[in-house]
Amino acid sequence: MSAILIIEQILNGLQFGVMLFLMAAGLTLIFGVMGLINLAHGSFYMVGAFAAAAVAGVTGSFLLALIAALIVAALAGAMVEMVVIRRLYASDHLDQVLATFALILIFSEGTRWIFGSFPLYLNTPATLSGPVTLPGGIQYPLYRLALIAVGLAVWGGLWWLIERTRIGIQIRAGENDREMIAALGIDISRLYTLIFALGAALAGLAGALVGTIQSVQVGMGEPVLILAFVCIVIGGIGSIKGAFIGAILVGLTSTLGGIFLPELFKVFTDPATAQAAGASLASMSIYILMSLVLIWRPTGLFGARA
Amino acid sequence: MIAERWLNLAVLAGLLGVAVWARIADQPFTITLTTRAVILALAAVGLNIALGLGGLVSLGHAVFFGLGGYAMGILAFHVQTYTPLEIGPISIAGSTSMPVIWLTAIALSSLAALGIGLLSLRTSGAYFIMITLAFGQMFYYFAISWNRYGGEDGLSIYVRNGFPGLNTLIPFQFFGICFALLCLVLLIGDRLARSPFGLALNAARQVPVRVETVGLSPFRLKLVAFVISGAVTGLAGALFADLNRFVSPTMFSWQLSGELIVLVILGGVGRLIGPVVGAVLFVALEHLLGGLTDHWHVFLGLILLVIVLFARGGIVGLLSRRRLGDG
Amino acid sequence: MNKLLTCAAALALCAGAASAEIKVGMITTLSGGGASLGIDARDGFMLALEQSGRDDIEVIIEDDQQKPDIAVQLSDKMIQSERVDVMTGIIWSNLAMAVVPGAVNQGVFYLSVNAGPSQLAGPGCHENYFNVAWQNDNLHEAAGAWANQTGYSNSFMLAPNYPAGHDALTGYKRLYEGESAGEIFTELGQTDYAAEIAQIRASGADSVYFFLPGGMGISFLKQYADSGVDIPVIGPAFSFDQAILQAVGDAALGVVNTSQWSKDIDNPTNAAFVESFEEKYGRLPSLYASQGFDTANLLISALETAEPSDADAFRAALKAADFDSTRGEFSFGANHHPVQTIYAREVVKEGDIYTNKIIGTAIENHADAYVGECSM
Amino acid sequence: MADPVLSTDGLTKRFGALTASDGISLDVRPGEIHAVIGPNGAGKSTLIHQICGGLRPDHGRVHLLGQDVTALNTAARARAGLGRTFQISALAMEDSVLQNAMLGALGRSGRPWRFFGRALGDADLRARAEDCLARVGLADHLHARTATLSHGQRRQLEVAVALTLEPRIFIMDEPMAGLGSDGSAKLTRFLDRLREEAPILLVEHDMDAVFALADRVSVLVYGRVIATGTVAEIRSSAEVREAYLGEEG
Repeated sequence: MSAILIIEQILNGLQFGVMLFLMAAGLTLIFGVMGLINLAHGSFYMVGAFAAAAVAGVTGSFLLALIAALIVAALAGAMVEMVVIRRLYASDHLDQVLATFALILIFSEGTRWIFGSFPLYLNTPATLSGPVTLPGGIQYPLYRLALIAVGLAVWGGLWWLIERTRIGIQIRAGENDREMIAALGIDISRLYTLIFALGAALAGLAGALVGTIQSVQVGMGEPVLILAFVCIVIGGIGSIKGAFIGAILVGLTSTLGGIFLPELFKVFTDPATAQAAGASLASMSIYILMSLVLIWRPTGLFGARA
Repeated sequence: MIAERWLNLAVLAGLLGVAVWARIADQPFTITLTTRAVILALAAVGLNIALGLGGLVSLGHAVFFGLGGYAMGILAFHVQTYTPLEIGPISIAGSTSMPVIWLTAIALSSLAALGIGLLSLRTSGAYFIMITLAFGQMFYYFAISWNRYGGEDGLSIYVRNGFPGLNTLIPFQFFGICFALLCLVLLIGDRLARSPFGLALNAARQVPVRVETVGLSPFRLKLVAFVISGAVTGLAGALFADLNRFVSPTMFSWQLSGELIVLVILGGVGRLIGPVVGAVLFVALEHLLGGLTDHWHVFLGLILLVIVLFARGGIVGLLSRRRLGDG
Repeated sequence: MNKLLTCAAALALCAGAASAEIKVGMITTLSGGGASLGIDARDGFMLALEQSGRDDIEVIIEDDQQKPDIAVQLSDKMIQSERVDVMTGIIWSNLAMAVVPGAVNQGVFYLSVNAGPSQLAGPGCHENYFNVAWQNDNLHEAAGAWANQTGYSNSFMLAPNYPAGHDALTGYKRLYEGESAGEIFTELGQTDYAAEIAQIRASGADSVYFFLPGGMGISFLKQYADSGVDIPVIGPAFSFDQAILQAVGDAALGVVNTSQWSKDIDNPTNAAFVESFEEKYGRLPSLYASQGFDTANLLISALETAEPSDADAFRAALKAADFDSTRGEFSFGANHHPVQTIYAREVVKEGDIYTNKIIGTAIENHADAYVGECSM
Repeated sequence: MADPVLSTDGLTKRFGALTASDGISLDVRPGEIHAVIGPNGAGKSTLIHQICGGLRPDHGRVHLLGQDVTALNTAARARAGLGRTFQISALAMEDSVLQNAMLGALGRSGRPWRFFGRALGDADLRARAEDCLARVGLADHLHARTATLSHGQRRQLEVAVALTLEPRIFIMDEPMAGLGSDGSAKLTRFLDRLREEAPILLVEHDMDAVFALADRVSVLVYGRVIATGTVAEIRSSAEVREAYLGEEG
């Protein structure tokens, strides 16, 4: 196994990780500030992807598609917050799980109703398609590099937003003490709607970006949602830093596990068995990682002590 | 206002009535549907022991449902293919006897619940929900890649397993078995809720710190509840597999875990008969709404939302005003 | 609902439904990610019935949502409540394994439009089970044979980690004589193949064989084209039907795939089928549509000789396969699976439509590998 | 002098830079009420948590009836004889008054692993629970839902649950909090008699009650015991006065 291959796989893991981060960031913000478990976050991922595919289909413009994904997902998020989620802040986790599960059913089946069952497809814009040669002779798809860049930029932007702006102060205050922000004279319900819409927009962006190289279909959000949950649970629910570290860890574990576990198993057993067993273990690896982290630290790497 | 006891009996009598009517009217498929509702009810009654009594929001109960299913699948598969099941040095022929399969299902799912509970109960709240979900995914992916037993394809069992003295292939007789088990488990669940253990568990859900200061361990109480809960759901899984004569990894899927929670909430959490009402309603909706529109999930979602937002006690809560926890 | 749907799908049949003598239960996938396969198979089947002009056949169509437990439920309903004579329609092997053994053991005839798991071809074969499409390994075996003909000697192989995926690579290797540059089992439902493509790039292979049905194949092909790796790709026809090709677009051009049917197979039945299908549904038929069409014609040909109530005669009539197939010659082997010729096709662009063109014969009069294990 | 029922030896607990308990050593002797007073933030709750097992001290030991219980968890300490009441009622609000008291009796019996038979049908447990409820004056409310009780009644129930445990020592965290003057006076009379059953470590803000009840008083300021003595000694201590005046001035 060459160094080039290993570096390429690490890039792949990073790219997967930062896209997970876009999902995880919203989830963790929503949990940190509002104390809400949102199973329907994957629906915004799907909504963003469908919005992008629809707009790209009409206009042919990738940029417009991305903007549409952001706007439509944010609007969907704001609407869902105002109609449903707002009534759940005081409820226990069980009600939240159930209500957001119901939202998944509505979003998924509703999207199927509108767009039909067959997947839609987006094309990478011409300027970003094809491979580039990196230092060291590594050939890597330009679009995936762009995804890594976008992910890191969003991370930086979120950091700036939370550490350096007025809204950030309000968000941090909200994480520490809900009554405090009310006491500060902040319109709390507007803040909540804003945060929810922001989280939804990030999920929608991820859906559009990833949908471009994969496919846009009903149900695409749930597998990513579960992975994003794993990220924030590993990182500690409520922590943006934790979500980022968790996402990168999950991205790398998932990508590298799929490559190296079968190789590792070949040391012990015949190639066919090693392939199958390695692949099986690889698909379980991130859940095993999560369980280990939780057994070691029941509130995640950067989570507040219970 | 209806006394809850009468409501419980009415629901069970209704189920039995539908099956008897279908038997007389020669509508075997209606019996099969009713059986499906009974089995799902059993699984949800199991979940309700953890969820309603213990306050444990498990998004991984499909693990036990699936284990029960695979207990049936694997035991019957070895008989069907005339290959002995070898566990280390022990070699057994498998089994097509329902009681043996049930005991195996209960044993396996209890054991899994013990292991998962020991690890998961260290966490609480959102973390508990997520770690149970993660265990569910682990089993799901394991089952998918376990090619010995069909992997993603699952296992097909051609003939329904047998029960001494009955012909289980006759839909009504199989219904009878499932219905009797449901009644038995409901009876046990009722006794459990009122027992000393139930009293302590009920308190451990509400104020764990109080339970500690009277010298009891909330962790152990919840662990035992989780194991009992897993065992019942496992039994339901074995029956479900026998109903379909088929098991597959979808029995481990997180959607199934979610649906089990839906059944419990639809009927009313913590109520004895709640999960049964929920399951009946779910199967009825599936077939009535499903008959009207392919997009019935949208309406199921809306109904769920309304229940969560406006009818916290579920259907049973609406029908019976008795507060939880009295007597 | 589903009876209504049936009427919508085949107006001609509804008028005669009251006098229907033969009941056919079709369980197929009409919703979810795999819906396009079921819809094509259904449309092909209904087209043949309509063209036959028979009004004594009632078809009950139900959607299995690609879920085995739903399929079993529907099958119970069709056998117990509707009392169907013949069942058909299942696309996926795991659903077939859940439904078919139970159905045929209850005396129903089952005609498979697509799924052909090895168990049902080998030790689990049954006198009432007929497969009109293929045994699952057929196209993979043909791909291996084609790789030999083309002179490939170092293939990289890729399939999802589930039974059909394992069968695919086994099938490919059964006839392929070259070396293996690497084998990967990916996660089922995986959508990102960056890691696998990197391995392909580093492997030094001279060809890539992949079996990734449905959306998985689309994602793979698009990402493969974007990665700049230019090792030639072969696959079975599953990833190259009409619907998928339009989605993949340019990324699929030039890829070789193996299929027992193609719209340019030169015989009058096929030409008429392609034309009438396009006219009725406004799209090109896929191989699933051809399989549905052939299945219905097989059924009609048997009904002309015998009634299902006379099981032995009806079985013999089916076995004779006395109908004009879109594939030309058609006959069943001892295990009731087709013995057929499989072609190599290349993806081309005709106007704005991406489609397949036959470039050669991969394997002729090929029977499956399991026929010896069947005791019929 | 009799051996102390409970003693702490140099309990120290730090949260980051804050030293919440700073070498606290005190004891409770048979038959006495030992009150702990101190301004807000003095570390009274932290002390109780360490005694009852909710927090592990960084240094120091806790002894109960001569046994070192520092390594035991809350439940084990309860079984060893600690009976605690909470500052903010920790009761099963959905359950009846009787069920709450039965929970204590069940804990005392040490036999929760009975899955059949009605808990309320267990004559021994029920007799003990009803007896303790009667002693605190809740005999007429056995079947009331706890959530419907008044604040004062909840405090009574807190005490009743502790009574069912028949503890060797009571740890009471501000039992007077939120009671009116009537209620305080009643509870004061009750605790005065209770000390004959088991000694009481009483953490309390209500100075009238403390001065009426306590045999000894310890004053906690910034995590440290600055004085321990009789009520008279504490009243006249310049140091205590300074601490309180400094706090309040």
